[in-house]
Amino acid sequence: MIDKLSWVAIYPEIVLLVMACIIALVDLSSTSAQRTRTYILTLLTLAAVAVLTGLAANDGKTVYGFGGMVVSDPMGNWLKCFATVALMVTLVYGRPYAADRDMLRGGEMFTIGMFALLGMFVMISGSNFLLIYLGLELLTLSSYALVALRRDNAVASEAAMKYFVLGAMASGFLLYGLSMLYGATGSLDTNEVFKIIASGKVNHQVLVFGLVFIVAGLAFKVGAAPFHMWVPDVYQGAPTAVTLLIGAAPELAAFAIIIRLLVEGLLPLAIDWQQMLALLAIASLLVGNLAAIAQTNLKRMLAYSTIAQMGFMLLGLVAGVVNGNTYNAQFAYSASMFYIVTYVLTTLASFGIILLLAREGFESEEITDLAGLNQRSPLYAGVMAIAMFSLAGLPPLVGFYAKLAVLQALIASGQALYIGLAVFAVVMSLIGAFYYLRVVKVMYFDAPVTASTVSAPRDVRTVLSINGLLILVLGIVPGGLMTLCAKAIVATLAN
Amino acid sequence: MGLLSLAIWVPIAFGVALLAFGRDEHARGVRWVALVGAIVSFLVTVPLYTGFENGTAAMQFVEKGSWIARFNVNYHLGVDGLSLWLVLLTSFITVVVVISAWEVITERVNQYMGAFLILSGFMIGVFAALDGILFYVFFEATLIPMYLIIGIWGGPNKIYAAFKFFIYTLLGSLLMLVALIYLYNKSGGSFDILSWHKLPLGSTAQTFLFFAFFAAFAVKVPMWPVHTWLPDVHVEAPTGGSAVLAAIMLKLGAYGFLRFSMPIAPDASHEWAWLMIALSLIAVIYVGLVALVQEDMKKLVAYSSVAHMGFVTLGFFIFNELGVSGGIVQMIAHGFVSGAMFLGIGVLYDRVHSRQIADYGGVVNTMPKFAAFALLFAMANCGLPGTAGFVGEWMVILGAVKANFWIGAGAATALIFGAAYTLWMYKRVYLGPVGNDHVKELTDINAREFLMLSLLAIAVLWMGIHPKPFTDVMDASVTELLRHVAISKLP
Amino acid sequence: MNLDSYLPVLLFILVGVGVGVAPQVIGYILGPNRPDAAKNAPYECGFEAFEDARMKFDVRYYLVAILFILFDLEIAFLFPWAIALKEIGAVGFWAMMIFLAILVVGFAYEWKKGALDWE
Amino acid sequence: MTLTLGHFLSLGAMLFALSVIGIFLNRKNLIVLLMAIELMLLAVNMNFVAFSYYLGDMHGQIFVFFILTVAAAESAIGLALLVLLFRNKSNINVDELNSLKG
Amino acid sequence: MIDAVHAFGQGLVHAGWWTGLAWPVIWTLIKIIVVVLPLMGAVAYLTLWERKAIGFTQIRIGPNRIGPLGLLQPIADALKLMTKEIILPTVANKGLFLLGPIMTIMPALVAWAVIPFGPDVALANINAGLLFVMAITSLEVYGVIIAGWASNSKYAFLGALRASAQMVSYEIAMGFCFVVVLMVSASLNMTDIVTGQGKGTFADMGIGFLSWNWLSLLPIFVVYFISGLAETNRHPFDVVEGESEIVAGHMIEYSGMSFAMFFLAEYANMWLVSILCTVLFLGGWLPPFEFLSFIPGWIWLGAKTFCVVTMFLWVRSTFPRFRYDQIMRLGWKIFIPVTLVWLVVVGAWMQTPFNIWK
Repeated sequence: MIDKLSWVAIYPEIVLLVMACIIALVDLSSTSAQRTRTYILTLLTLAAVAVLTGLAANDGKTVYGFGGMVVSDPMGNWLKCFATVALMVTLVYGRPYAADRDMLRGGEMFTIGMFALLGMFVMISGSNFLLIYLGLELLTLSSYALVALRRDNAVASEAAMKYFVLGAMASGFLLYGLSMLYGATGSLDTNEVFKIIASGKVNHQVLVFGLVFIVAGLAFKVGAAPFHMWVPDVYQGAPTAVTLLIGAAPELAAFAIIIRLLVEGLLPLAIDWQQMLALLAIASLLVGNLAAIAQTNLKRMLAYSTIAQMGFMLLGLVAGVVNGNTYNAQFAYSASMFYIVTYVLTTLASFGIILLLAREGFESEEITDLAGLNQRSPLYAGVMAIAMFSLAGLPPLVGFYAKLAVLQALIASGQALYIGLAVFAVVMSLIGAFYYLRVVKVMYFDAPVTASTVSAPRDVRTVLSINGLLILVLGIVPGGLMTLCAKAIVATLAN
Repeated sequence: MGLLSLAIWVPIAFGVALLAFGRDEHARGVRWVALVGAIVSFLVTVPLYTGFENGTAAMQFVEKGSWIARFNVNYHLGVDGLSLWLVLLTSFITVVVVISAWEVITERVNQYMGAFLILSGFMIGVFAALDGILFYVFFEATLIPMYLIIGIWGGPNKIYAAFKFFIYTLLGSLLMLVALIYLYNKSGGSFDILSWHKLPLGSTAQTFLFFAFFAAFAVKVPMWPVHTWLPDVHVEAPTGGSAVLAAIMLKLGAYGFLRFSMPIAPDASHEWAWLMIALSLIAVIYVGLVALVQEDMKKLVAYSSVAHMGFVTLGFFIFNELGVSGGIVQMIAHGFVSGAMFLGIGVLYDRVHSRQIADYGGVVNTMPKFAAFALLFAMANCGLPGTAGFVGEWMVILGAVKANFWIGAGAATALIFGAAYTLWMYKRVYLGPVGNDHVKELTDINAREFLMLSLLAIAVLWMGIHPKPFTDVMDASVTELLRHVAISKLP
Repeated sequence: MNLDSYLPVLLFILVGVGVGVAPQVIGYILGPNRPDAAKNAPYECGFEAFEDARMKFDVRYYLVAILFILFDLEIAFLFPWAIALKEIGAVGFWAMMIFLAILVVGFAYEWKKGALDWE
Repeated sequence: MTLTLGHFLSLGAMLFALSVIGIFLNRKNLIVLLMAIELMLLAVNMNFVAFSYYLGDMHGQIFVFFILTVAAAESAIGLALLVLLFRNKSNINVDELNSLKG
Repeated sequence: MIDAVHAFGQGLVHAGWWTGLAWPVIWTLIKIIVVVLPLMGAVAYLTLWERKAIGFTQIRIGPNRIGPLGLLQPIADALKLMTKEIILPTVANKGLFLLGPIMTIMPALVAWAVIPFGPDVALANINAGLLFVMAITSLEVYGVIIAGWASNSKYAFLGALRASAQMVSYEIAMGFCFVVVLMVSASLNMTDIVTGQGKGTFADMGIGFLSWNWLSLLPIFVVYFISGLAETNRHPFDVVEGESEIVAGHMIEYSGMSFAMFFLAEYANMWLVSILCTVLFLGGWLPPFEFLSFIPGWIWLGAKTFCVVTMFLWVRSTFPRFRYDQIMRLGWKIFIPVTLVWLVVVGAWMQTPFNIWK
């Protein structure tokens, strides 16, 4: 029995778990305010994990382990690799911020961050409802704790509470849906469920009933309207470093469970969930873009922008199955994957700037706090501008190709309805351009409030520059990443 | 690396280098580097002309390599008669713009110069791209530097102008994006513009495509009634920005009609030609009238740009050789002339910090050399024979008369309005006694400005007296285009 | 479902409640009932109570409650494992050892963090 | 009367609905909110156990175990947040959670 | 004889509703009463025995006035409590205030439902017996908390908090003890647990008491016993009612029979913990030596339980009271690690060839 477990499928998880435990204990003896030792250990671990997952992904093999409980496939491994790197970047950006706010008194930010990553890993590799649920909970529970990391901050604790209540409710919805599916199919294994549903012996209504709850739960998790209520509050209320932590890497995992549940498990129900996702996407694009315009708080604005971006991402998932035919699926899903990966990259840059500008006791959360950034530091203004233009979907930045891929998938379906959706999305992204431009406007056109230059530790500066550059470089040569996503999705669909 | 790649990437490389390493502390060095960059970029484009083979409609200097394999997007460049001169025009105007900014811009010089160089590379990319996505990328990318140029160095109302510019043009081009993707799927997974030309399309699809492209290009040209952003933007933009905007950016739209709308949707183009012609005529006549009543020099020139671009689109959509070549010639001529007009206004603005016509009068007394240049450009603007402006307008009007007398007649009235508003402005600004103290204290243009204006003057005169090199280059391409457009693509 | 063997449990619960209620009723009947304000005031060593008794209290009680919930759940996992241990053999044993190792890490962590210290 | 799957599912659905109502209608006390969340998970457990029994498949009951664990962890975090919130704001009224808006 | 009574009752009425529903209920009620009444008696006399035992420790004779050797003392106490006024404090939550004692006594009694008094003598021989005990005794905390909260008095409130924190802390250690026992017995059924202890090398040799769990699981046995003390809030862990600090803890506002309920519950719980201790570790009704097996099982059970409960009293009269922080430290930092370690040891032991619990 033991030899059938295929430990190889979970090597990265094991490394992560063991090191997270070790680092948690090592950190106990640390007294430094900067937690340098914990920080370096964490980064080394994450680097090792990133390499492990990257190698596995490059291998391109699909390995099932633990009786089909976990799957290690290229899509999952790439997403894990990206999530790990995203977490590394987050920690690099977030450390000075956290140190200034006394959030590093314990090393929790690092260890809980690692546990959150572990949760993402489990979500990504789970091919069983139980595992997916556990991963999700590990991630969200870690997130709740992280949001409340500033114990003396009323706003943060309020945000954490809201996040908790709505997040827990979302889990409940998801679970209820899963229980219905379990009842209808008698299995918790996504591949099994797929086969059973495809055999057509199952009561369709029960499945759809369960599906509604699952989609609602997932929508909560990715923050798609009308289940988006928590996103602005949490983005705004959480300490910015944590906002980045929960706003970047977890999106990759959220995408992964959408694929695992809806595609790997419930593809035969695509007709049903595509409609639901389409509605979610429309609502998200509307709510996100329109509400973002009215915001003065940068974090809140980015939260609404996230909602809108998620809407766009969901559009890619809508077009996978056309008239029961899956020829478009690989294009559609890889478009969404590309979208989410590039979105994370861009989010890292934009929040990186906010973190950088937030000095001790000064949060730099208002959009006006960016005024004249170009005069104070052309480099950082440039990075932020690149991020904003990329989010707006302007070439030659990577955000454009993401939108392009999604639109392509929609239009390739040939359905008038989907082409209409594409036009709608385009119009909405025009509105989106408006508020992103406003940020650029404030940075470049307005006079600075203070003349002080922006200083940053060398690691932050280096990573931030690379981050900005990557948005640009991937915008000039997006082919590699696109191919990677396509291959990953093809491998996943082949199973 | 081919010539076209060099033409695109050399200015961009210089621009990026300036952004990365330039500091205001050594602004002098930055300027020189920018100038060297612009000149090198121009020199790189010259062999395009000398090596260009007239008499064929085929793409030349073609470069092709896979770019995004996933979508079968290629890095596909090439020029033909339609685009060759626009490439040269772009690199030429960039040199002039760099010179024009020499002492005027003192803050964030590296960003200013860098933005223009990068912008120049992008625009050349638009003219040279033979791949739909490549075209779109360059087309859209031009927005970013232009937005920043207007917003940072613009006038008092710059933010409004920058947003208006951006949002207007973005809206149009996003619809074009949908059209491009539609074509991609329709053509079985190709973004190759030349193969799209051959793609049979139903009439609904053509209409849809035509209007999607129309949304993008009409805004950019700009055609009436979506031209309203142009005066606002011109007024607020810095001199160099206005010059580039008028001289080149507007041509992106016009060029798009030639490269996309007409060959890809020929039937729809024919079907909706009446609309295009009507809008063009409105631009020519109505906007000409509007120009007449402007108090602001820049606004006046801006409206005159709209009117002149009306000629261009008019020429295109009457579907004969004279009209189309005339339109192209008009594009290039307008590039030189409008650039020169805006730079001239810039010269005055730098000294007096006003663009109101009423604030001037009798400038000729204090700035005789400058007034001479200004007179030349004004003449060119109203299409006096012997200047660049004449050739294109004359060809278009001839073409229009050939197609329909009344259209030609309508277009011809534009000559009268053009002469009226330009010369009236000239009279009010330059002639007569010295208007006020400001004017009295004016100093004549210095060597730099002289150089800048004379470069443009040479171009204007050369094109007016000897337009043959321009028309020779494009003849074969235009013929081929018209032949192609005449054939229905309906399945 | 066969729930027969649980019938006594149910009845016993009823009886248990009855045993709780009956003596109190008897006490009411047999005992005197002469309330007065001083007698019915909450006990406060003879002082007037000057604030509500539902006051803030030490957060460590919460901590204990939270720790209890977590550890009790571990026990819930251990129960079925313990019963099946003889059947599941070495694999089952090692699986639970991994689980316990993680539990011990958490335990050590909170110990070192001082969550278990009362004073 | 015999108990059928339908009975259990109805009970589960009722509990679930109750908890959702509890979450949305309760405007006073956060603790009630936490309890509603727990109830929600228990409703799901009811479903799983019932299905598991009627399908003759153990996986559902294993799932329940894990849900219970997660519920415990969740309530632990929820309580911790509650304490934190109370310390920062001195009350736990749902209506008072309004400093984040926009 | 029992079967005869059962058959007689069943034959009283010849109808389906009687044999199917009413009689089983009545029969069960009879059995319950057979358990509860002696239990109440035992509780009553435990109070007397406690006073006597403490008296003996302190070299005095304890209650001796009422009845011979003071044997009627508990009855007098009961009568006195019954005629005392039940005070309802004005600021208390009335409903909860009355619910408190009920919630305290109920679990203390209900847990007896699954206790086996002999090989086949248990009210409900359910498979999840031990789990049921754990579940039902956990409810004990509710009684305490409800009483403390409802009283709306500071002493009561603090006492309730202390009591519940202490009870839950030791419940974990106790739970781990149960787990270890389960590992070796492989059943939650209490009867199985007892019979399991009757097997083994020593049992085959006729000295069964060495096969009982107390020896092989000695650390667990000790931890269980001490946790039992703490669970029942007995000395030396009785800071809950700590007379000198918070007077009587959560019971302070209660009087008369309401107070008696808490009192009864406490002693019923002592019996419960003792009998569980006997069942889990001391072989239940099994005789210690083979040759003594002619003595009925219930006598053995009773004797062992009596010994354990006497240890409670002995501890009370011997040890000084713990400070609260010491109590918590003992529970969290000593008992839990100890039980965890022993759990691992036993688990590993069972994997080796030296496994004695096959």
